[in-house]
Amino acid sequence: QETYIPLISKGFQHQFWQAVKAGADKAAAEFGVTVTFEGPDTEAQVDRQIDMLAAALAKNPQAIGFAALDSQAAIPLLRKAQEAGIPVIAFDSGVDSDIPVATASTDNLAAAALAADKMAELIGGEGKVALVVHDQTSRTGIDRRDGFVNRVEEAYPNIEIVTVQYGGGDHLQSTEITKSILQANPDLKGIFGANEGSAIGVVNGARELGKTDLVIIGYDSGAQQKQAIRDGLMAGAITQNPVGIGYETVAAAVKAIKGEEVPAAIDTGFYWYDKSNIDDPEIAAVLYD
Amino acid sequence: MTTEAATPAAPSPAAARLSGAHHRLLAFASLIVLILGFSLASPNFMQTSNIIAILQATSVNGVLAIAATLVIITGGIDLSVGTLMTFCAVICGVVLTYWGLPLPLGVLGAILAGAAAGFCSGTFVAKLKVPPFIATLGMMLILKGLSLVISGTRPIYFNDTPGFTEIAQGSIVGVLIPSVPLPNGVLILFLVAIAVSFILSKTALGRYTFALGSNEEAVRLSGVNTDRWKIAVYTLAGSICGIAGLLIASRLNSAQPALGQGYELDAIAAVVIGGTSLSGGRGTVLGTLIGALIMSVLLNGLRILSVAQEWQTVVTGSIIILAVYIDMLRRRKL
Amino acid sequence: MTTEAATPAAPSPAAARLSGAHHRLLAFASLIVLILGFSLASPNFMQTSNIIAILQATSVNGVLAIAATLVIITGGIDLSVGTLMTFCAVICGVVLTYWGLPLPLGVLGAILAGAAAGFCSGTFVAKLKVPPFIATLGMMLILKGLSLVISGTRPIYFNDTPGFTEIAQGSIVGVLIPSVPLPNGVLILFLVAIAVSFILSKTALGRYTFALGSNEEAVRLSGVNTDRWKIAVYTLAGSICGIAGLLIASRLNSAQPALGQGYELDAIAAVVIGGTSLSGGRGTVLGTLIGALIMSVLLNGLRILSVAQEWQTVVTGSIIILAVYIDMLRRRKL
Amino acid sequence: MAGIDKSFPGVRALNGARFELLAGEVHALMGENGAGKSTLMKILAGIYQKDRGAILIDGNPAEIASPRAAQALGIGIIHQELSLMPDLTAAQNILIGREPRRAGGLLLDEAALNARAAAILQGMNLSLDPRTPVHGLSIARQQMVEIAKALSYKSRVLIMDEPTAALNDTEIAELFTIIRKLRGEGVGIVYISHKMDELKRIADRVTVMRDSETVDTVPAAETPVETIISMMVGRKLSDEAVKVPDLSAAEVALEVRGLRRGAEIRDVSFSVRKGEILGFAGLMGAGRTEVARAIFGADPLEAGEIHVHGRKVAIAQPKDAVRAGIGYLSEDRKQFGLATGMDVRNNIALASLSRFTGAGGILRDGAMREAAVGYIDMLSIKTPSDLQEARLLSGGNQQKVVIAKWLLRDCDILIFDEPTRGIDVGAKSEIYKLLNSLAAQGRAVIVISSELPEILRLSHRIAVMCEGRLTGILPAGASQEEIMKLATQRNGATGAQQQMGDAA
Ligand SMILES: Nc1ncnc2c1ncn2[C@@H]1O[C@H](COP(=O)(O)OP(=O)(O)OP(=O)(O)O)[C@@H](O)[C@H]1O
Ligand SMILES: Nc1ncnc2c1ncn2[C@@H]1O[C@H](COP(=O)(O)OP(=O)(O)OP(=O)(O)O)[C@@H](O)[C@H]1O
Ligand SMILES: [Mg+2]
Ligand SMILES: [Mg+2]
Repeated sequence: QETYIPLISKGFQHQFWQAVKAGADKAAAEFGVTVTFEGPDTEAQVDRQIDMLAAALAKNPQAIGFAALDSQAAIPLLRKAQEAGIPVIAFDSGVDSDIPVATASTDNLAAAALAADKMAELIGGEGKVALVVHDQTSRTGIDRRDGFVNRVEEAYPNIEIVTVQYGGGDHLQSTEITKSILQANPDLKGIFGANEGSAIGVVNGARELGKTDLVIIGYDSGAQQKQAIRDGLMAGAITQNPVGIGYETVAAAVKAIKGEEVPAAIDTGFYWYDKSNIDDPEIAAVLYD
Repeated sequence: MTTEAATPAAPSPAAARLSGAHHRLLAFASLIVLILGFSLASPNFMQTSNIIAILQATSVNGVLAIAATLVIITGGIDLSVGTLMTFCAVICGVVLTYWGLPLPLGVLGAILAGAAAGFCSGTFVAKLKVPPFIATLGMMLILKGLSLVISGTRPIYFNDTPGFTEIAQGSIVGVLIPSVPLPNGVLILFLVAIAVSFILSKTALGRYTFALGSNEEAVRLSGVNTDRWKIAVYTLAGSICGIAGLLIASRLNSAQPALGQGYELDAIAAVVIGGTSLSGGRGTVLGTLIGALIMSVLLNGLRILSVAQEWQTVVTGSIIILAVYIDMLRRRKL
Repeated sequence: MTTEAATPAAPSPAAARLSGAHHRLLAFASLIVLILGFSLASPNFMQTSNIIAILQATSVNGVLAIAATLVIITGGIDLSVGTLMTFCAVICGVVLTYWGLPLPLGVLGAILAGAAAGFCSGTFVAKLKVPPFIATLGMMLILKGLSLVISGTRPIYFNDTPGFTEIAQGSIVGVLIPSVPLPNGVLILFLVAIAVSFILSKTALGRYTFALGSNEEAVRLSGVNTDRWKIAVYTLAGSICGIAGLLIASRLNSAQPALGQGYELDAIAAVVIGGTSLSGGRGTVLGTLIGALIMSVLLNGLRILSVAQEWQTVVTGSIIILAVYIDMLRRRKL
Repeated sequence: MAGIDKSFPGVRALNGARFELLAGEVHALMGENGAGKSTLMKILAGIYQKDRGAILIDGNPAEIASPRAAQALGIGIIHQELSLMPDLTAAQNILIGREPRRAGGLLLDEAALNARAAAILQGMNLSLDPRTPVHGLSIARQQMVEIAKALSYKSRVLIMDEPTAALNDTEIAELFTIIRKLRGEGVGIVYISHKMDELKRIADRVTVMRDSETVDTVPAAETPVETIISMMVGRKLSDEAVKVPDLSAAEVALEVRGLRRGAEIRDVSFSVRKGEILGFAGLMGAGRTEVARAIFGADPLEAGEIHVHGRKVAIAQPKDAVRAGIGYLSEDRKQFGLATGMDVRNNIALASLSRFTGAGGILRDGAMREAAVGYIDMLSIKTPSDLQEARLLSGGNQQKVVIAKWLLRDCDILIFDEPTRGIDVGAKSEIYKLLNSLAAQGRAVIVISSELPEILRLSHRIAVMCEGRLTGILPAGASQEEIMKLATQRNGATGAQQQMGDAA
């Protein structure tokens, strides 16, 4: 009988999720299982994700991978899965419950704090910075914002965060937002873009205004972001290991189906990359186009 | 709109009524075809648990679509249903979780918040003569912002209100008839549908809803206070969005303040697929229910068949056009 | 009395025309008030670079709104403008990057793709009699899915086509008049606006666009091939979306396949704020431009003032309602 | 009402107009199209606000700020343009705003509603199921519903703005019975009409308006019709009898064979020669409009052939008909004739736009203007300019705009469905002249009219329809009785003939 593992993610069209999907597909090919990958249009659509989870459960899968938009909302369905003996692997961010047998995720708070450290280093420990974040309410948006802001507040008293604005991860909207921020704060020293779309938007905005002395720190990867780092437009970025997340999720699911022991927490890690190390093999391995 | 016959005198209107019923029966056609198709394609589709999942997935969009139906019959449009739903959920969260008041007050709060917002939209449309598209677009943005402000851009959980999740997720029917574990959310959808059908066909409010959409100027020239009735329709629609807010909050056990935008299109699509005309004057709640069901069956079925997500949207778009085209064909024939 | 009526020398029509011009001038009012307000509130607002930023931010939405204007004047609605724009950008990416063809072919590809999609929407509406809302909703989903499929759910970059970014980001005006570094994107918006204005006021297509929205049945009974003209309008609107696709692709130097949904509401909002009636038969491109500008000025100004995002939406919603209300007041007075 | 002024942008609709109505009289208000009759009455009904002047009711000054205020004062109005809610049933329309309730006022009492409406309709001798949706009714029946609605208010003052424009003689007779009854009950009735014969039959006094002013009020019985007409138009009109040309040698321009569609059109065949005016008579619902629309391609056909100038043509759409040289003037100008939001110029040019299209699809506006102004002159269309929006014209002038559209299109075969509906006597005789000259130019003309005198005066031959069948074609000079016999051939002639006699 064919082993079927649906992955319900937080998104679908974005590069990050496509990289997770690629990792999952890779593992599926390796272990000889079938996976499907689905996610709602935006990270606000908690109920849509629940509907996807419900449809996935109806297909009587052997295991399920789930990246919860809101862990509480999904608990009744997850409990159903548990009752049916379907192991649940959480990925990307955890679920506040003991139902998932394993969690493959990135510590977004710590990763964003690292971005704050790098920002401080690059602007010399003082001055004004701003954030362009993709989402005001989603877990990843909140963690990356808070990770960055809290770190600045704790460790760098001379750095002022002038504004945090949200562009929905939409490249164009983030571009316009960046231009407004730069217009309102001509003396701004740096901007942190909290996901790929935001980071590219920041780069575009700065370039359209001809602002060359801005320190831009991004998050995630993608061809454009890598290019911006090579061209020196972006100082550097944090990357997670989305391919690894996808791969580890499926791998853990396969193990759980077989009844093997799986570690409860699988830290897939995060990395700082810039011009100097972008071509290092271990960095290149976690970057995607 | 069928009116209970007093004397079936002349044959023509009776025939018209018959063909009306006929038509409505036939309107199920697309839905039935979809269901049959998916049942044949996958054994997982026709399971009780999946049918309940489909109905559950219909409940929120169905209630929103019923609210939108009311406004659309008056010849207006309501873009604010999605964010209003969220706003009501947030208000409910404030009442229950932040203020710690008992459950009935939370329910009341959500419905009143919806009615108040609907009243505002209605006033903008009726008194300030702002076109419904703009009035409700503005309200959509205002409510979206207010939901974030009030909630502190953070979900509000209902963990302190035991029983809150029962509103949508419990099953009174299941307690009475254990083999039919119909969730309360679906029951509420049906009750709302019956209530609004009743209002539309039996009350003055319903009569004026159709009259306004049919020829507002004529109604006004007949000495009817059109403004008041229009505001009443928007207010009713708003309070129905309040019910949707309760349903979604109960399903998610939380008020998610960022949710809601984009839901208006799904709701309006359900209304139009259900045969209600965007130019007003005609429409049925039953049609809207079928429209909402078509949309959830489609999505669920494509997921069950593991159609790749990018193709899901292509197929959904095509089938929506096809379903309405077939409906048009049939109507022209009848 | 009849001779008097026919002489064009009578003062009345001249007065009517004057008040029309007057009205259009006054339609700027909300825009002017906004600009003045923001200028006073922040010294950063009225800088050349910011004005150019505002104009540039208007370019994509402005072009989409002009496309939507055409369809709305016929009494229809176009929900597919946003995803059609993306689809055209993706097609352009395929032609230039995947196939490596020269730039003009990419431009042609985007515009033809838009025209083809518009032709489909138009055919659904005119021939299959599917209501525009449903036809374009379906197209919106189909195009969204196809963009993902064609691009392989991956952005397509234009790095191999030097000069592609110049389409929107270069500045021909800036080369000629160095003190006015107007980006080409804005220039293109103005050119599209002028061209569509011309088509609407001077050509048969334009005349039929208004006539269709005014009373389609009367036009059909005048022996006009209404289907053909309607399809032509949708096709033209589609090709304008193709131009918007080029603009956004050039600005982002990439075709982002996931972008576009939600843009339709902004575009339609700009149209309605600009005074075009959703029931068809009237509308101007100038009004739409002003509507689009009002929206970008508002957003830009609020961001410059660092208004918290949740309040930005509240304020935007309120001002949209207010602006249209004031416009209504003025029209009733005139 | 005294010294009433009212201006619209670019139009002085009323200039010191005065009007006086006694209880228990039928007071006819006459005047050319655009004289200001409807405007004056709309002010009385609270729809427009006067700029100046005074309204006295029972000697007391009254401010009528809204339709509701007018209703409260006991003023009811039947609008010239139908003002119904097409998606509601007849009963729901008639009693809108005054629905009977049950369950303590919470619910509508649909049975009582239908019963009350049925009673009102019965009082009008109208066999109409009150539960029929109005959009399914012919205009004539819609007009009857509108009348029923106005009657249901039991007003002291009842304004009837061209109530008979869409009615045939039987219904008009019915309406007059009702009017006489109301007059007997002391209701004051304002009666606006362009049908001169109705004056003598129903009116007690006549007030004539011209160019926004009141000319005079005269007693109806003593004043000759010619005097009233000259008061209206400022000149005398000639009343010529029809001259039938010899057409035996003329080519057949249009021939239809075996048209069929359900019960509406049952095997209709006829032909029209070049230069001939073929009149179509029949009672309401006889199917004349259906035949015309089917020939024109506006509605589909089940069977039948259409030959134009001897060649069979396939007509699936109006565009095919227009290409074959057929023009059709619809009986419902608002719904099917005018692009109401567009200006007069473009409405006139609507069917001929391709003629004004130059290279690159660019319109030659100057030529369009010239053409439009030409027809505005020719048909005496009262409009401030050719750029006025069509919906702002008075009813009769809108009709002229639609006629101008087809004249400009220059078709060989013209079908006019109720061409003089709502048109004043002066213009009517202009239109008759026009139809005659169109025929003299060698065009084939079909005229559908519910006014027998009009049919008799114009037609070279008279086709009569009943219940979807063509029951006969009579030569010019046929008597009204002959026509009515054919028009009621199915049901047996007696009843209708009796009513006809009453009407004559
Ligand atoms: N709302 C309006 N705006 C502008 N002009 C108007 C408006 N209503 C009426 N008019 C003009 O006022 C004049 C008088 O119109 P009115 O409708 O009173 O004429 P009428 O005597 O009823 O004519 P008819 O016999 O054709 O119905 C006409 O020239 C008409 O074009
Ligand atoms: N008594 C009736 N009951 C139901 N429907 C009717 C009745 N009379 C007319 N109709 C409807 O109206 C349609 C056409 O009526 P209409 O009056 O336009 O025909 P007509 O012969 O053109 O009459 P006219 O031109 O004299 O008004 C009919 O085909 C029918 O559908
Ligand atoms: Mg009139
Ligand atoms: Mg007729």
